[in-house]
Amino acid sequence: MSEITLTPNTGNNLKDRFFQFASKHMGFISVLISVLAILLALLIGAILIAIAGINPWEAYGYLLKGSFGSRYGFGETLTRFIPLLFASLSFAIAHKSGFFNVGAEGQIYIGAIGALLVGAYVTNLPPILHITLSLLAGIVFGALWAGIAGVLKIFLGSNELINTMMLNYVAIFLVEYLIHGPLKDPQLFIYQSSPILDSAKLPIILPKTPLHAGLIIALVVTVLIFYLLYRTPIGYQMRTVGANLRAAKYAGINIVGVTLVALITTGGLAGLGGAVELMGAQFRMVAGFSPGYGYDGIGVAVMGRYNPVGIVLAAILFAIIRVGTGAMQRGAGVPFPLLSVIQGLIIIFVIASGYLTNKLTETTVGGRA
Amino acid sequence: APAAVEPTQAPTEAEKQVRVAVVFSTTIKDEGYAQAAHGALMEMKDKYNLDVSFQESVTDAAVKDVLRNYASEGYDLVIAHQLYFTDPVNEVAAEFPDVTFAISGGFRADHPNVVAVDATNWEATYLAGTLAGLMTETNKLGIITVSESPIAKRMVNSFRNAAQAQNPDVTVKHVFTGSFDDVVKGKEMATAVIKDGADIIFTNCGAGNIGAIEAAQENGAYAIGSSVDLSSKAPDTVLTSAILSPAEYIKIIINGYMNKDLEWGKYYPMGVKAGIEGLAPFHNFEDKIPQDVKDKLEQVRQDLIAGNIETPSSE
Amino acid sequence: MEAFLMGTVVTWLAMSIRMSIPLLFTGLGGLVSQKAGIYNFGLEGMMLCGAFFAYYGSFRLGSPWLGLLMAIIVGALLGLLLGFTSITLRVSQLVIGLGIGIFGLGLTSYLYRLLDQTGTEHVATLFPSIHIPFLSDIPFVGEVLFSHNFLVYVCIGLVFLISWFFNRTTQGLNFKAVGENPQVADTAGVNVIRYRYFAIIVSGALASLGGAFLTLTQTARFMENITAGRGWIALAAVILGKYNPWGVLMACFLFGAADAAQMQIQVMSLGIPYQFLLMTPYILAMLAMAGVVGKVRSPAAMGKPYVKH
Amino acid sequence: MTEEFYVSFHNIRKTFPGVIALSDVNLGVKQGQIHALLGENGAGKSTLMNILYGLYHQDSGEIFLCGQKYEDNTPRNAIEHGIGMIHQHFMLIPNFTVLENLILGQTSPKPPKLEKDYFRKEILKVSEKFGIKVDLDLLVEEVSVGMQQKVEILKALYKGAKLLILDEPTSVLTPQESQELFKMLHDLNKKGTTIIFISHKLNEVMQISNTISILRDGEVVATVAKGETSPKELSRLMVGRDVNVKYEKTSATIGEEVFRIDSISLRDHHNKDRFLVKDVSMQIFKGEIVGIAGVDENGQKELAEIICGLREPTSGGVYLCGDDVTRATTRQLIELGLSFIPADRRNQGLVMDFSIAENTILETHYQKPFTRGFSLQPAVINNFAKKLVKEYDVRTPSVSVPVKNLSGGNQQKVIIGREFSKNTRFLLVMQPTWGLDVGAIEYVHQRLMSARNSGMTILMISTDLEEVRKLSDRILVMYEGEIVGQADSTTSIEDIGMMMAGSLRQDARL
Ligand SMILES: Nc1ncnc2c1ncn2[C@@H]1O[C@H](COP(=O)(O)OP(=O)(O)OP(=O)(O)O)[C@@H](O)[C@H]1O
Ligand SMILES: Nc1ncnc2c1ncn2[C@@H]1O[C@H](COP(=O)(O)OP(=O)(O)OP(=O)(O)O)[C@@H](O)[C@H]1O
Ligand SMILES: [Mg+2]
Ligand SMILES: [Mg+2]
Repeated sequence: MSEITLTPNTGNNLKDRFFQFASKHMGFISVLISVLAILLALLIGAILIAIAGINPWEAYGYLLKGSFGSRYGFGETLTRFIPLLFASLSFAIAHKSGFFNVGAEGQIYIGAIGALLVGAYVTNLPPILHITLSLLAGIVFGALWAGIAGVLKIFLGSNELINTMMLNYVAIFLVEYLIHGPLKDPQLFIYQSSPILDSAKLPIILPKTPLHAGLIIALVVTVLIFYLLYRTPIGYQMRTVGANLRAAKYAGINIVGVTLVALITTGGLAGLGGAVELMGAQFRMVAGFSPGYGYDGIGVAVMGRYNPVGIVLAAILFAIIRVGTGAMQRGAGVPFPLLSVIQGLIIIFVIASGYLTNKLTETTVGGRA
Repeated sequence: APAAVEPTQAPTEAEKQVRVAVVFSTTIKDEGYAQAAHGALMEMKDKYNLDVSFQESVTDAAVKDVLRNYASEGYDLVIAHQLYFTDPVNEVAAEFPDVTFAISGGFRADHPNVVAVDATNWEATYLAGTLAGLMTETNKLGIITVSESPIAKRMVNSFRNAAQAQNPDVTVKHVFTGSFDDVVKGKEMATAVIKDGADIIFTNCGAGNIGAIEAAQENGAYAIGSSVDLSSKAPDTVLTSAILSPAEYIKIIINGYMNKDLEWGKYYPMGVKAGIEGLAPFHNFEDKIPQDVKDKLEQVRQDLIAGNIETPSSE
Repeated sequence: MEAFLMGTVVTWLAMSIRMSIPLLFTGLGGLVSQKAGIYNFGLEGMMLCGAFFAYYGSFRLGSPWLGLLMAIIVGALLGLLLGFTSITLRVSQLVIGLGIGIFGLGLTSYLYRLLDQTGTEHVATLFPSIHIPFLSDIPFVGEVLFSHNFLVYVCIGLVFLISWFFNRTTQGLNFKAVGENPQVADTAGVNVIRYRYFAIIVSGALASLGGAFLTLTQTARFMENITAGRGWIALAAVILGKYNPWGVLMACFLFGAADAAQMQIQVMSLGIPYQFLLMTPYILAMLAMAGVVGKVRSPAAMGKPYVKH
Repeated sequence: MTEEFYVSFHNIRKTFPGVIALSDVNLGVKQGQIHALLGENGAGKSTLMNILYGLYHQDSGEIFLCGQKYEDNTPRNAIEHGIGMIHQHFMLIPNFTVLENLILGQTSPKPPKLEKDYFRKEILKVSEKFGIKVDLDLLVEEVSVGMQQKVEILKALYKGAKLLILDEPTSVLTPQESQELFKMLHDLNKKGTTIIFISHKLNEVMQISNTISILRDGEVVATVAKGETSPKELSRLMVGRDVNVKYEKTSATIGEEVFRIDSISLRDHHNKDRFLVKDVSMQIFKGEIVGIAGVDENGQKELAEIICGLREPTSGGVYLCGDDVTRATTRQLIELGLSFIPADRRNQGLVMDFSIAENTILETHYQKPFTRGFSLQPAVINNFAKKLVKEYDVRTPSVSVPVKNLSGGNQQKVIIGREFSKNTRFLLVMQPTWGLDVGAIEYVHQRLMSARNSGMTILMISTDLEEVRKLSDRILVMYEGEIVGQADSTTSIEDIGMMMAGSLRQDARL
């Protein structure tokens, strides 16, 4: 059998050189392609903005300036980036383990509740300890919440897509109930939880911006997660179960055990995301605590192709969109709905552009090496 | 800081413009609270030739950042139009002592550069309750809100007290839609209450108001709108609306700022007396509503102004 | 008491049906695309666009029929978009679906604002509820079953039609084969790509109809995000219904009935915290999943694009 | 020159991402022939036929059908031109009934209605005519592989095939079934059907075909008339070197008992009074190969799964080196020294998306030296994989290549290497050479023999009777979940075949 790497059978060696270059720098190229896709989406957006009677370049000026052109905007963007990163990690690790978790949103809420209970009601602890315990509480609560769907899947074979989705709604109403009743701040006349104590707050790491130590936690966790997946036996087992359940069984891997670990991780990550958001940014629980971070996380994970660098880049993109579009309305008065239109276009174009990346990967590095 | 350039105005003029920013928690097309305020903002813009900016659908997660941005982008007056933004505004205001803040619909002003203007939220409702109590034939009334809030609770109590003051046999059902956007839920919820016997629905559930009014229309019941005059939605169904004039808060704040006749650092609960609360005109019902009812209403109004009616609890 | 119960039950059932139908239209849309092996995560966005364009057509052109037509066309176009990206470009159906959701929300809200600049009232013409002589007048049954809008009966008709299509026609058989194993279908001479495009376009149109139902029969006005997440519930209903039209019908009715029930219970004001009442439909769905539904076997080629060399 | 041929290929080239499957194929098949296509794994046999059938499309080159240029090759078109193909991997939908599978893609007499009864009649006519009996109302997942193949053939004939392509049809059949198939093919051929027969089993090819073409590395290296060639020549043409197909077997040096099964049974949880495995007992000693012959779906799968701890028997016991392992988990068994080469390498033996290196540690990844403390040791793993690839001569540029990109033979080598390089006390092998070519088969067989000679204890389950007879010291025949007979390499093929078919029970002979 012919074990040759295929170079496209056109004599054109310029093309060949391109393919050779491509096969070496696939990562770079895929990023490049995505960037072009984004530009295309922005171009269409520009036309719409112009139709709305606003100067697109000015508008986009605010997009950049608002998201990282100014010190504050920079900090703000990175602050939004944190929960997005956690949510996407949560989806990614579940995906790798063959589990479809669309429940990050709910797990974020419940995780935050966990952190709140420790952060607001456990008193006089030294900050280090208090913060650690609150974070742990977030992880545990998130894991337990995901665990409901997991146990139902493992023991009753219920479809986790539905259960995680349903649990989102339940979580949000549950939290609303809690802050109306048991966890309501007695000091306040409106329905909010009590704030967490100062000893449980994450420190600001970029003065004069909201950027808090959650960023460091998020980045460290990202590294840990991918280390877990690709450098530890349990991670190996998770990926095996995700990639080929039968083979995993024949190899003597304990499916139930591994799936449980996967669940705890996926739920724990989202829960940790909620805890960090609470302890670093919002400090008290309110009804609209997470503006859809959990759902954005799915997009981030897929767009980032489930690899650490990709996910980080995609999360930054989503954060920029969230923050920058706000600046576009403030500065240039771009109608709010147009911002969603542009966001939608960017997502659709970037994902669609994945086609080119795939094709290129196939024709260069892909196939039988 | 960059000015949001008005194509119509020469930049030189833009320099002198007072810059006002407003933060909304929903979109400005909510057929009520935010929409009215946005309208007022545009009115003020023309009146004082302001340089105006606003941001919609600002989440609790982001509101502080938005406020800080406005403050640091050199806006003179930053207004947050939402009860739940009270704390964030007070927190941010402390960081920007030389920027002026206002909470429209807020309930606390902790700093000299903050003012909180709100309707009592119950006086107009009290009038609505009086009318409902007098008009109901089934002695069953319904009140629909999105979710439970202290405001909502106080309104419900106010509505009930008022109705029962006129007619002790009246019972009031309070139900929730759980969604600001869901017109159909509002409609079905109202239908349920009406089928249960209620003949007048007081609706205060965001976009759901429209649905609730349609439900009343289709089932031959009456509706009382809230916050803005909703009569135009169904002139022969909407008896009146309990005006909380969110528009007025914005006007009071901006006028007060421009004419320096509003004292900052204070909380202004304003009601019937201040003329920002009350019932909308009866429109088509002008002649259908008996004179004695109108007299009763007027008398209650006087009591409210005189402060003879104690504030209902928010529990 | 008797009468009161009767009343409540009737109201509840009638309401349940009204609440279920938008879900059912959209759910059937989800079913059709998934039977052919394509996830349609764009249901919410398509539904929302359906709601707006139905409203717009009815309001601008003065006829609900034209509104209905517009909704169907727009839905089909969105289906085509999802089809092109997932069938031809073979990229993530999941995220494109999410993208369509965000895009749809923005687009409809924006157009609505353009429409709304004049403060004047703009009310769409609704389809009237039908009144079938005799039938509609039967106590109980009459109000529950025969007091509805004709679209309700169209929707039920679609359930019959679709299950007939899948079980009693050759095309239906080929269709299922495409979702089970496209290569087998291909070797049998079935044009996989054509079937899948057909599926996703129909899916878009049906999802859009779900939205149209809201603005052509339930409320005469459009509101930003009027679908309020119904598309996602519909998606859940497809799986809950085990990819079977009648199952989907049951699942949608479960959601509708549960929602209607919690409303009725609120009216009875039993003092249960309303948040718990609001979460009942979702908890019921999970219980149903764990209890009666059990293990769901989804079409084997679900979500897998067909690569032909 | 195209006129004389029924089908002819001219300069066909086909590439897949990174692979040249067919570089330049020229081939002609005459009307009324049984034309065999012979070639190693990955030679391009299936690809060439898939192109003719329209499942793939060639990059360049032309096809002529009955002298006409045959363009736009799609399956539908192929069917209309009377081309039928039985694919290497059956093209049936498991959760459809046989009937539905046959109807698929047909146009109904009264569209759009699905006229099942009409089709049933039509199909029965055809199955009468060609004498192919199948139960139309069973789900495909419920019928045996042999039956599934009959369904495939019936499907092709029903669709009016004048040219019938069979891609490795006998790999799943008993000798008897194979003989029946050949008879059937001869009849069809008499009735005027041209047949293309793909295989890499020389004796079959010699038996059935009248012309033989050999593919190697995506090219036709020769086309010979059967009369003018020999198995030896064919294998040389095929592999490109001499292959010694036969070699003498040293008699086993039997040691102590290593593995024992005491009358285990497994009840079908779908049908309580049916047994998938029924009262099976056996005892295997150090240094011998025991072979289990039998047609597929006669309980071998379940038996193997019980031995591997994937299932618990309803009754009976399993013992490894004296320990009762009836309820042991798979991992425990592996740690006790069980090695297993599963039947379905793509789904059970390997993780297709993983690299070769990752696949070499599937069962041992958590043990030293692959894991130290918390973390895997990539360097160690890679070296191990490199060594293994070298020792078992896996043809690959590097160990980081995903195994899905390896040819079947090389995939099997990865598994064998992995299982042999553990410290094994008992080796369970299923279908060790399924779908492999002579070269690979020879290699695998030698590996098994040398393992056995160096004292390994082996239980081999295979549907390839030749293989069983060639390697086993003792043969057990399994039929409907029971051991129906004992045999050894001296027992005649016919007898064993009859046991496999259930028509002869050994006790009947005694
Ligand atoms: N769909 C595909 N994608 C990528 N490569 C393929 C595909 N199908 C076949 N190949 C490659 O093309 C070459 C020829 O494959 P083919 O299946 O035709 O060989 P074969 O002669 O049928 O082998 P076997 O005897 O194992 O069936 C092999 O290298 C195979 O890996
Ligand atoms: N006692 C038993 N325990 C487990 N599996 C058994 C048992 N008896 C028979 N089996 C067989 O094991 C195989 C796999 O079992 P299972 O029932 O999970 O597959 P299945 O029948 O395809 O499942 P499904 O009913 O979902 O299609 C089937 O062929 C089944 O007949
Ligand atoms: Mg082949
Ligand atoms: Mg089965």
